[in-house]
Formats: sequence, structure tokens, C-alpha cells
Amino acid sequence: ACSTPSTPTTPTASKPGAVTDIAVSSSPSSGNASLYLPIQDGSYKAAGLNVTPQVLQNGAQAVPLLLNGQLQFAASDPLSALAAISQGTPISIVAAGAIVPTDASKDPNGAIVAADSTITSLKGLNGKTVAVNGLNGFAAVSMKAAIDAAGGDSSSIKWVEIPIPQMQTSVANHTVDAAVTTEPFITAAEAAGSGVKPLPGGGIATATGGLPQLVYLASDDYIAQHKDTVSAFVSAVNAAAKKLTGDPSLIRTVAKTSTTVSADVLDKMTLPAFGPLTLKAMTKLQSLAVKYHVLSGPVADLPKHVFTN
Amino acid sequence: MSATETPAGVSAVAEQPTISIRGLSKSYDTPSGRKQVLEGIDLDVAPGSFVCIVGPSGAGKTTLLRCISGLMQPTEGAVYLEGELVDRPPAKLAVVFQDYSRSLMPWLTVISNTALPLRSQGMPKAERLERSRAALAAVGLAGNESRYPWQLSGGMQQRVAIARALAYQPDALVMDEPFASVDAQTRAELESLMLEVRKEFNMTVLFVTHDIDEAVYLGDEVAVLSGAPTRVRKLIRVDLGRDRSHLTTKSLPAFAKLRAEVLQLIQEARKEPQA
Amino acid sequence: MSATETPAGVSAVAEQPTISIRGLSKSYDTPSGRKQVLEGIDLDVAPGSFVCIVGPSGAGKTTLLRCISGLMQPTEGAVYLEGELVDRPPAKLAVVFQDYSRSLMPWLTVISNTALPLRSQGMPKAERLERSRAALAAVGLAGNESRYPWQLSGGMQQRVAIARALAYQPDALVMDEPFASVDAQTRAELESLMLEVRKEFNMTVLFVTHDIDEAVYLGDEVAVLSGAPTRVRKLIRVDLGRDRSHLTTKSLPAFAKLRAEVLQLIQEARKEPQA
Amino acid sequence: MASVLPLSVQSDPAPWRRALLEAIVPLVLIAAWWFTSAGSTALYFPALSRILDSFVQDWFSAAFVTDVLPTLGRLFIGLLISAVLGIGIGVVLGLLPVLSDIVAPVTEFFRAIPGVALLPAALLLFGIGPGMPIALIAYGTVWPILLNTIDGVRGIEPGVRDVAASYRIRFRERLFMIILPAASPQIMAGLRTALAIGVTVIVFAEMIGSTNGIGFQILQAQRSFAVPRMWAGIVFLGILGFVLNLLFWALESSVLRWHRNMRAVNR
Amino acid sequence: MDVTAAGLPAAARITARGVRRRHWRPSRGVLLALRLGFIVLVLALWELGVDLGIIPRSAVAAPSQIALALGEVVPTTAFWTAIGLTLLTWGIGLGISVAVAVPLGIVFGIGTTAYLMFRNTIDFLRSIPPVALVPLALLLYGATINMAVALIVFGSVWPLLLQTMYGVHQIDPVARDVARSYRLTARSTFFSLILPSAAPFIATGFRISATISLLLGIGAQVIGGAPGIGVQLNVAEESNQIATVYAYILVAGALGMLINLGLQALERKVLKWHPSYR
Ligand SMILES: Nc1ncnc2c1ncn2[C@@H]1O[C@H](COP(=O)(O)OP(=O)(O)OP(=O)(O)O)[C@@H](O)[C@H]1O
Ligand SMILES: Nc1ncnc2c1ncn2[C@@H]1O[C@H](COP(=O)(O)OP(=O)(O)OP(=O)(O)O)[C@@H](O)[C@H]1O
Ligand SMILES: [Mg+2]
Ligand SMILES: [Mg+2]
Repeated sequence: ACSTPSTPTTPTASKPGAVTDIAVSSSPSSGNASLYLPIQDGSYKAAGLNVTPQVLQNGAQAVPLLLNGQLQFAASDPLSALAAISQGTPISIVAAGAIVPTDASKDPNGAIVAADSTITSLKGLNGKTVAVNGLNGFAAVSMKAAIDAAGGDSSSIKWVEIPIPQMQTSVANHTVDAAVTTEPFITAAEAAGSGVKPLPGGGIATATGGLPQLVYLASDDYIAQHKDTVSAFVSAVNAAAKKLTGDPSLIRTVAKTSTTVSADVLDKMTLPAFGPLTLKAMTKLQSLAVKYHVLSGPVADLPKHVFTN
Repeated sequence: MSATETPAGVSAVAEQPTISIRGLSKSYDTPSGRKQVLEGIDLDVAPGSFVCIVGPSGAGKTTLLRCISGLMQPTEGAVYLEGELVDRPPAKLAVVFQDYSRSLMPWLTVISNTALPLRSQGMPKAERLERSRAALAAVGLAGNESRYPWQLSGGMQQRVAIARALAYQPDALVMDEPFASVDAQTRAELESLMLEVRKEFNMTVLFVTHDIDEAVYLGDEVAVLSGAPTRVRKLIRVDLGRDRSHLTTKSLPAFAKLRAEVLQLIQEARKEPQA
Repeated sequence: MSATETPAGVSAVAEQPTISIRGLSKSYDTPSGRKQVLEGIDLDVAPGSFVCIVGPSGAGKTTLLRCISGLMQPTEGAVYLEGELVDRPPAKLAVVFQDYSRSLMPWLTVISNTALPLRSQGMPKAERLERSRAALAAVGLAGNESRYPWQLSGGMQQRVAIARALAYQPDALVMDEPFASVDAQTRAELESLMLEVRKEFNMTVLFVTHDIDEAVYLGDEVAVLSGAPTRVRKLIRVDLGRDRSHLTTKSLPAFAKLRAEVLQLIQEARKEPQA
Repeated sequence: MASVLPLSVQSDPAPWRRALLEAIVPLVLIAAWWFTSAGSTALYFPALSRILDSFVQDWFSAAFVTDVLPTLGRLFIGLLISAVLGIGIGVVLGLLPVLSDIVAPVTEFFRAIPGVALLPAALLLFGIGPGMPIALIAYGTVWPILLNTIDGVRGIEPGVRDVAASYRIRFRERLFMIILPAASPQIMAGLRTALAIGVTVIVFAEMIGSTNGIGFQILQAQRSFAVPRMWAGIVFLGILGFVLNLLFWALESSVLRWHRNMRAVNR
Repeated sequence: MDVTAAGLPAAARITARGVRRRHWRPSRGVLLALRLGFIVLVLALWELGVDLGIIPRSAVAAPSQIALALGEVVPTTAFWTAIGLTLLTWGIGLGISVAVAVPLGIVFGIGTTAYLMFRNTIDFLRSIPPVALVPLALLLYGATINMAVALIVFGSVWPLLLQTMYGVHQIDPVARDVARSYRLTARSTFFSLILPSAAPFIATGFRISATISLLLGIGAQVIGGAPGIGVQLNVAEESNQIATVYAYILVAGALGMLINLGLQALERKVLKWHPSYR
């Protein structure tokens, strides 16, 4: 039978004083600031880690790389992670990246509509066509929950998948009525002549405030064999998250080098929030996932797959 | 085309020639330089006359015919058909190619091959099939209409190509060794057929052959080409009258004389230094 | 191959024939049913003898040669080469195909085409080039070695195919209308060449031609085929000796008699009802 | 049939023998897959039995109407468009070598543009209707047809070309009775290649803006780690390609009958 | 040579007028100029389209913007490394494809039995989208060049295999008989008959597969994260830098163009005997 090769290609034991090389997949977005900050301020190094970020398009493709040991950690959409875990994939969620703020005014996520659109609220999306990045992704589920919370009916909406960079044009051309997107695309939408505008009250904080919109994964094998390394990594990320909270200029500094978003956009845009990973948040997310048919049922032994120190 | 009968073998200088070749030269570009094949060919073919071309293998007969039929542009000089410059294949001229097997479409049946040019002219189906059938019968291929060229013997393929040209009923017919692959008896019959067809339709025929008997028997004139670079070495008038038959014509003393003359010229031509 | 000289035209019955055809029949399957082409052909070709085959176009000469050269399986009967059943192309037999232009590889130069079979045999480069060059010179193509077949005239291509067969120096040589596209003079030279080569290498030659003069001039025997379904109508022994020349042989009264006999037979054959 | 290389065209075997020959390798491979994967717990290599369960569930249900039929429709129309365009433009460029030489850099450029670059443009032009997958399928499959047609037309036997020219065969007959038949073996090779590319492009074409279709379902299954479903989809596409090839083979053997028979002569 | 019989103009004057050539062949310089002209025309239309707002700026960048972005990207080593890796991946993938497809295609083209045995399997396999196999490839090879090579081979073997097969069917029956009757060895038959006969079809297939290889290679980089310009493209895309995205797309297109023009030039040399190039 074909078995999953799990050849650890990186040095394993973390002897005191020795540096452990770690590869982490990420996307170059500001939501990854808590991953990048420790690289810049040297906290990984202090903990004996040498972290190399690798850009990967989506989290789903990172899973095989975690399993074959080419990656130690991977940034992922939390719902994609839950889906993998529910199918019995031997991986766990070890840390949170960006978190949806509970304050709606600080939400970097939101919907955009055409500049000449008559839609003024989430409720107005009923019966329309709305684009999301991934049909079963965090943004889609959050937006469904937000719409239903605002008294709309998310099931009356035709959801289609369009990559975030193409959303603005699609909305401006009325290919779709609205699109669920994130920064820096919302700031870009505010610019005159973009043909689109942010939908007022179009954020998701009301529905998924406090839930992680980006998580870091590791394989169960790796966690079992390298508990110390995992702990060191998670501590560094969590410490970074703490530092970043309430320090927008630090986020900007990190983003300036870890992303290619230009400085003036960074100055204008709503920045992501950060926080720790909690089982409570993941459980809540799981129930939303079940409600919106991303998962067919609750994940068996979810607590086992959420790594909290 | 003039309806007046021209005395055989007399170039109708007063009349406009059907085919008129003026100072035609042709060279091929090859990696090892230019190769001059034809050099200043001049030839007039009067309406309704039958001109045979003989010459050493590789002299440039096919090249000449290709220039006349507008398939190739001469390097110098020009060809006129009924007074008009030939700068593309003219409509009322048909060609029988030396490489007959490659000139038949393997995806078409024998009769479709024969009828293709007629079809292209928009001739109604019944008429073009009838004409094609008649032409095939004339070359002895009745009963083979619905076969494919690659199911035929070499000589049969060659005759399909001849039938195609005949069915087309052109004003001028250019034939490149058309009887090379048929047996002696069939050849004699085809020769007679050619003379008949020429008479019936007052066709002008340019006919390349390696058979000297054939050239003298068929031609009103025989053009003997020299070796490369090729010119018309001599244009021999064949004064044997227009009504010829294998038995009588070939036993005439004049025939034997002409035959010997042509042979002599070719032998001389071959002895010239080749370029 | 026996070294003893066999009197020309006398079938060496005591000796084992080089080629021996026994009750050979061949039919083609066509959508409109079976087409019987050859019916019970019997023929023996003695070592070193030169047999010419003549017959109407479409009779089945090419078909017969293809069976002899092992390219095609007969429907009935068998062919033996030097006593061995031919069930695949035999090694020491070379073929000159009727469709010469397609039998040359357009991607190979003239000399590479000629040398290809030798090269395949593993002959050293110098030797095979020398042999090929000699063969090309013999057919009058010296100087054309590095050209491509499609840069040659029809007759030149045909001579390349002949040179390829000669360079191969087979025990038995099968030729299908090999001189159809060359001029009279070249043809006469090639005929002489064939007689020389045959003598030098004591080759056995089977030679299809439509030229009756040629058949009688070259052959030790002339096999006249009937119309389809084809049999050997008559096997004529040509008692003109082994040393022949164009001037003397062709003016012999015996030559004229044989010539007339063959012509007569062919004419009769063509009059038979075609299948 | 014992020549040095089996160069002579082998005769078609008897029907039963043919069926046996055709079935043997697939059967062996399926059996091998079945036994090696039985009881497999590896995430990405589920047991064949699980894949087959999923296969039956996924495709022989309502999904046949909601996913399979729309995809087949898109594939068919897309291939039709690319065949018409590929052959049409190919003939023009094949007949005008200078023109094709001039436009070559630009066509070669567009041919090599990665799919991600096409999506925005396609989205712009076709929105999220069925037009977009159809256009992407057409775009993905047109190249083999185009290139083969150009090369096929350019390579037409000079003897045949001369006949067409000297008898002044008018364009219609030249096209349908000379150019297309002469180039047909190469055009068929292009179509055959395009057919399978069309099936593979489905996944890409239904990646964006679609809400149904086989490709859409495969991607969704892949992203939600429903590996048996993903495999079921892959197997479905494979079978689809195989069936389409059978149909195409019927077309080809009628179009190229002359070619096959000509080759088979003199066996 | 003024033999102006029957009122025909002198030949010299006629040829000066210039007669219609069957195939007008521009000189190399003229062709190059025409090609460049056409490229400039397309770029100008593109630029105008974007500048006039016919093509939305947010979806497609204008050539002028792309040029600026290229100016920033080209001097970086990351750019050249990415190009080098992409070409390396392409070369290995295509090389393996050729090594597999051409011999197999010839075997299948010659023998009915072999073809019958494998045709169903081939038709099945070649209908499987390489994109769907990305997770498997990632699992087996990781986000490496090997992974991209595997996907390339899986995708580009088939067109070449098919083309080779059809090409072998193209052998002239008479040439085939020559090979048989002169008992050419397998080697000679292969190199002197089969390969040259099939060469025009193989050449077409080679150009098809060359581009497919490039596309799959970049696809594997974009989707699977194998090193190369696909990754750079991702980075630019994530941060909404459309001009940079298009700069990389332009580079990909240009690579494809150069590769194929090169292949065409090579083909012209190798197939100089073929009617297309005579
Ligand atoms: N495409 C070509 N490139 C170079 N040379 C060529 C080309 N075609 C013909 N030639 C040369 O031109 C000369 C004349 O060829 P052509 O075919 O006209 O001769 P021909 O008189 O018809 O001979 P044959 O009686 O053998 O058919 C030959 O020497 C031939 O090699
Ligand atoms: N593949 C085939 N299928 C059907 N019939 C064929 C096939 N090949 C040849 N024939 C037929 O067999 C007969 C003999 O053909 P063959 O080529 O042997 O004649 P031939 O004597 O060589 O004639 P020629 O002198 O014209 O070359 C012809 O009637 C021909 O139509
Ligand atoms: Mg000639
Ligand atoms: Mg024959």
C-alpha cells in the first residue's frame, strides 16, 4: 500500500545551544505579522529557531508538505484546517495568526459593492450574487453568519468563487453584486475612480469577532516528536501577537518588509488584530462550520487538535 | 482560338501563337550556388499545333513546362498564352505531370480525381461525371471509376492523370512524359487518342517525351533541347501531314529520316559538357 | 552461385534455379470483393540469367515482383530464392521500384540514399561511399552526390534508385520499369550498363519493361504475361548470344523476328477480356 | 510478418482478440490498484473500494444532472469552438506562411501565458456565466489544433499543390477536397491531443465563478480534504476522456479511411 | 532579344514589372521588422485599451506600467534566480517527456498490438488534470523542482506521444518497402526511415509540449510553491501589485515565445528537406 512518507528532512532534536531550522509556509500578508516579527526582532533566534517562511498560495497545498516533513508549520485558513482534521488528517492547529477584531470599526475584512450600487447594508445582499475567495473558507462562513445576524438570509445569495485580486473588477463590472474581501483591497476600493466602494457595515466582526482568521498548523507526528520546538515556536508567535496588539506602527514596520504592500497604503489601511489561540474560539468556529455545511458534523476530539500550552 | 486550319508544321507567324516563349531563362538557387537550367529559350506554338519536346534527362524539360504552365516564375524572359503574360497558372491550360502518382489525390476515387477540376468550375454533377467517365473510358480505364489511385497499377495511375486533363478540355495541354509507364500497345492507342482529341477540340499540345518515334509520330514540330544550360537546339518541322496512323506514317521514308535526325541531335546534346 | 557459364537462353534445368515461382496466385481484397490478379504463375530463372517480363498495363507485373521480393505474400503458391522459400524480403535480392520518386528518402542526399543499404549492413564509410559514388557515376550522375532527390529531375531520380540497387551488388536484381523516365540515349547506355553488370557479378535479373526492343535486347528470356487474371502467356527464349551491342544485335533478323513475336503476343493479350 | 522491424502494417486482429488485447492492461492495472490500496489508511491514497463508493455516490446521483451534464455541455461547446477556430485560422496561416511568420511571436507569446493571467481577462469578458469555462476550454485546446493545421497545410505534397494551382481549382474545392483532406492526418492528431487537454482544462476552467461542474467538485473535494471524492472525480475525468476518445476514434476512422487503407495496402 | 512577335512586349520589360511569385519570402531583415512592427502594434492597442478605460486598470495593467514594474524587478537577483529555476525545471521536464514519449510513440505507431493494449490506459491517463494531482505531487516530492518536473512530465508526455504515433503512420508505403526489401537493420530503419518520416509531426508535438511544459512548470510554482517565477507572481498578486503580476506574466509569455521561435528555427534546419521548408 502507498503509505504517507514522513521523512523528517530537517534536524530533529533541539539540543541546547543548537539552532533548529524550521520552514513555515505563509502568505505575504499583514495577517502574518506575528510570524514575521520574531524573525525581525530576533526572538526566534533567542529560542534556538531559524525560521524560513515559504510563500504558498493556499493552505490546502501546505498539508501534504506538513505530512512529508518539508514544512514544519503552515499558515492556513482555520476552516480548511478543521476540514482536514475532520477527514482524519493527522495535523493540529498550534497557533493563531490574525484574529477578527471584536470592534467592527477596526475590521480589516469587509464587502465591496459597485460605486453605483444601491445596496446599502448586509441585508441588501439577499438574492444577490456575492463573490468570495473560497466557498468554504473563513471569509465566506463569517460573512454568511454576519448576514444572518443582520437579519438577512445568506441562503438566498448565490455565492461564487473569485480570487481576491479580481474582485474589484468583477464588482465594478457588475459581474457580481458584491464581494467579500480584505485589506489592502478595501482601502483600494475607497479610492476615487476604482468603480467600487466598501459596503457600510459590511464587516464580519459582528459574527466572528475574536475568532482566528488565520491559524498555524503542524503535523501530529512533528508535535509528538518535537514538543519543545513547537512550544518555542508557539511562544514566540504568541509573544509577538501580544506585542503587536495595540501597536499599529509595529505592524506597519513588520509589513513593510514581509509584504510588498506599499507604505502609503499601509498607512491608510485597517490593520489586522492579533491574539492567542483558544479552544473556545475554535469550538465556536466549528459550530458555524457545521451550520453552514462546511463540515458535516462536529470534529471528533477537537481539543486534541488544538494545541494550547 | 482560331477556327481556321493551319497547315501542319507551319508556324503561323501571321497569327498570334497560342504559346509564346521569349528569352526564358531559369536558374535554381541551391546551397552550392545558382544552377542555371534554362538559358534563353524562344519558342512559338501556333494554335492547334502539336509540339513535342525531347532532350537529355535533366535538361530542363519539366522546368520549362512548369514555367509555361505558370507554376514557376522564370528568372528572365516570359511566357505568353494567347497573348497574355503567364504570371499564374492560366485557366484554359491543363497539365499532366511527370510524377503522376503524386499528382493524384489519394483520398479521392478515380472518378472524383478526374472530375475535380470540372467540379471546381461549377459544372453540374451529371455532366462532369459523364465527361470524366468518357475520358476514363478513352484511356482504357472503364470500370475503375470508384477505385482509389493507390489501388491501381502505375500505368493505370498515369492514365487517370491523362484522363483528368482530357476531361478538362483545355485550349492548351501540357504533358510531361505522359505515356512513360504504359505498355507498347496501350501507348500506341493513347497516341492515336491524342491525335484525335487534338483534332476534335483543336487543342494546342506541348508534349515532352523520351521516345523519339513518338515525338516524330505525334508532333507537328519537334523541339530538341541541348544539354544544360539548356537552349532549343533545333526546332524540326515534321511534314507528315495531319492524318497519321501507326502503320502508314511510321513506314514513310520521311519518318525514318526525321527520326534519325532527332536521334542524332540528342546524341550530340548529351555529349556536350554538362554544367 | 555457380561460376560455370550457362549458355544464354538455355534454362539450366539441371541446376537449381535462382528464382523459382510455383503456382503463384494473388488476389486483392477490395470493398467490392476479391480481385484476382495473378493466377497460377510458374517461372524458373536460372542463375545468372536475365529474364524480361512484358505485359499489358495493370496485368500484375508489379504484383508479381512484390511477391518475388517477399514484400507481399501470395494468396496461393510460393516463390523460392536459391531453393529457399521467400516469406520475407531476402537478403541478397535488390529491388528497383516503379514508383522511384517515392522510393527515395527526401531527407537523405543522393549519395546517402545510395549508401543507405550498405550502411545498414555495417560497411565502413569509405568503402560504401566509394561504391555508391561508382554506382552513381555509372548511371551518369557523377557530381550530384550531395544534392537531394527533390532537386533532381524525374529521370535523375530514377537513376539514383538504380544506382542504389547496383551499389548493393545483390545476387538477384528485380527491376520494375527502371528506364521509363530516361531519354533514349541514356536508356541505351543504361541497357549496356545492365548487361555489363550482369556479366561482371553474374547477377540474376528480373526486369519489367514496356519497351519490346529493350526486352528482346536485354533478355535471355522474355516472359509475356496475359491480361488479368494473369498467367505467363509465353516464355520466349532469346538466342542472340551473351555479347550484344545496340548496333549489331538490333539489326539481326532474329531480333526483328523475336520483336514481332513479342508484340504480337502482347496485342493478343490486351484483346482478352479484362476482369 | 517477420521483417527486421515489424514495419508492415499488421492486420486488424479478430474482434474477440482485439477486445481481449484492449482490456488486458486496464484490468491488470485496476486489479493492482485494488489490491495494493486495500485497507490503506494513507490520507492521499485511499482504498480503491472507497473511491468507487464515492464514485457511485458522487456521479450517479442528482449530481449527474447538476454537475456532469453542465460540464459535458461546456466541454463540447468549448471543443467545437476551438476546432472551428483552430482549423479555420490554421488553414489561413498555413496558406500564408509569411503572415504566420509575422504573427508567430505574438501567438507564441499568448500561447505561453500562464492560466492565472487569463482568469482576470476571462472574468472581464465572460463574467461568471457558462461563457467563462467554455472560453477557457477553447483557449486551452485551440493550440494543438492550430499548430497542427498550420503545419499540416504547409507540408502538403508539392505535387498535389501543383495540381490545384494548374487546374485553377477554386477556393471551395481547394479547401474541402485538397487542403483539408491532405492535412487531415495532422489535423486529426491535433484534435486528438486537444480532446484530452479539454478534459484536463475542465478543472481549471471551473475553478472560478462556477457553482457546479465536475471540475468544481474536484476542487472543492480537494480543498475540504475529501480525498476519496477527489479521486472519484479524477477517475471520472479519466473515464470521460477514454469514452470521448472512443467516439473520436469513430470519427477519425471515417475521415482517415483512405489513409489507413492506403497504408494497409501491400501487407 | 527583342523578338516581339505578334505585338508582345519585350521580355526584359515584363520581368522588370515583376510577376506574382507563388510564395513571397521576405528577407530576414524585412521579416524581423514586420514581426517587431506587429508586436508594437499589439502593445500599442493594449496600451490604448487600458488608457482609454476599455480594459479596466484594476484587472489588466498597461504595458507602460508593466515596463516600469519590469524595470524594478529585472535588476534583482531573485528575478534571475526565478527565471533560471523555471528554465531548469522546464528543461528537465521536457527532456524526460521527450525521452519517454518519442520511443513509446514509435512503438505504438508501428505495432497494432502494442497500441491496442495500451490505448485505453493512455486515453484514461492523459485525461487526468495535472492540477488535480498537485497535492499528491507535493506529498511525494514537496514544493521542489522535482514536484514541478513530475507534473510537467505527466502533462506533456501525451501530446508528444500522440503526435509521434500519428507521425509514424505517415511513412510512405513505398519508402517502407524500400527499407524492407533492402533489409535495413532496426537501427537504420529507425534513424533513416521512421524518425525522419515522423519528424514533421514530432516537431509540431514538440512545440506543443514545450509550451505545455512551461505552463505546467509555472502552474506548479503558483499552486504548489515550487521555486521559480510562479512564486514571485504569487507574492506580487497577494499584495495587489498588478503591474508586477503582469511583469511576471510578460516574462513567462516572453520565455514561451523565445523557446518556440528557437524551436521553429531549429525545425527549419532539421526539416529542410520537408515541403514546408524547401
Ligand atoms: N528544386 C530544384 N532545386 C535545384 N535544382 C533543381 C530543382 N529542380 C530541378 N533541378 C535541376 O534542374 C535540372 C532540370 O530538371 P528538370 O526536372 O527540368 O529536367 P527534365 O528535363 O524534366 O529531366 P527528366 O527527363 O529526367 O525528367 C536538373 O539538373 C535538376 O537537377
Ligand atoms: N492495393 C490494391 N488493391 C486492389 N487492387 C490492386 C491493388 N494493387 C494493385 N491492384 C490491381 O492489381 C492489378 C495489377 O496491378 P500491378 O501494379 O501489379 O500492375 P502492373 O502489371 O505492374 O501494371 P503497370 O504496368 O501499369 O505498372 C491492377 O488491376 C491493379 O488495379
Ligand atoms: Mg522531367
Ligand atoms: Mg507496375
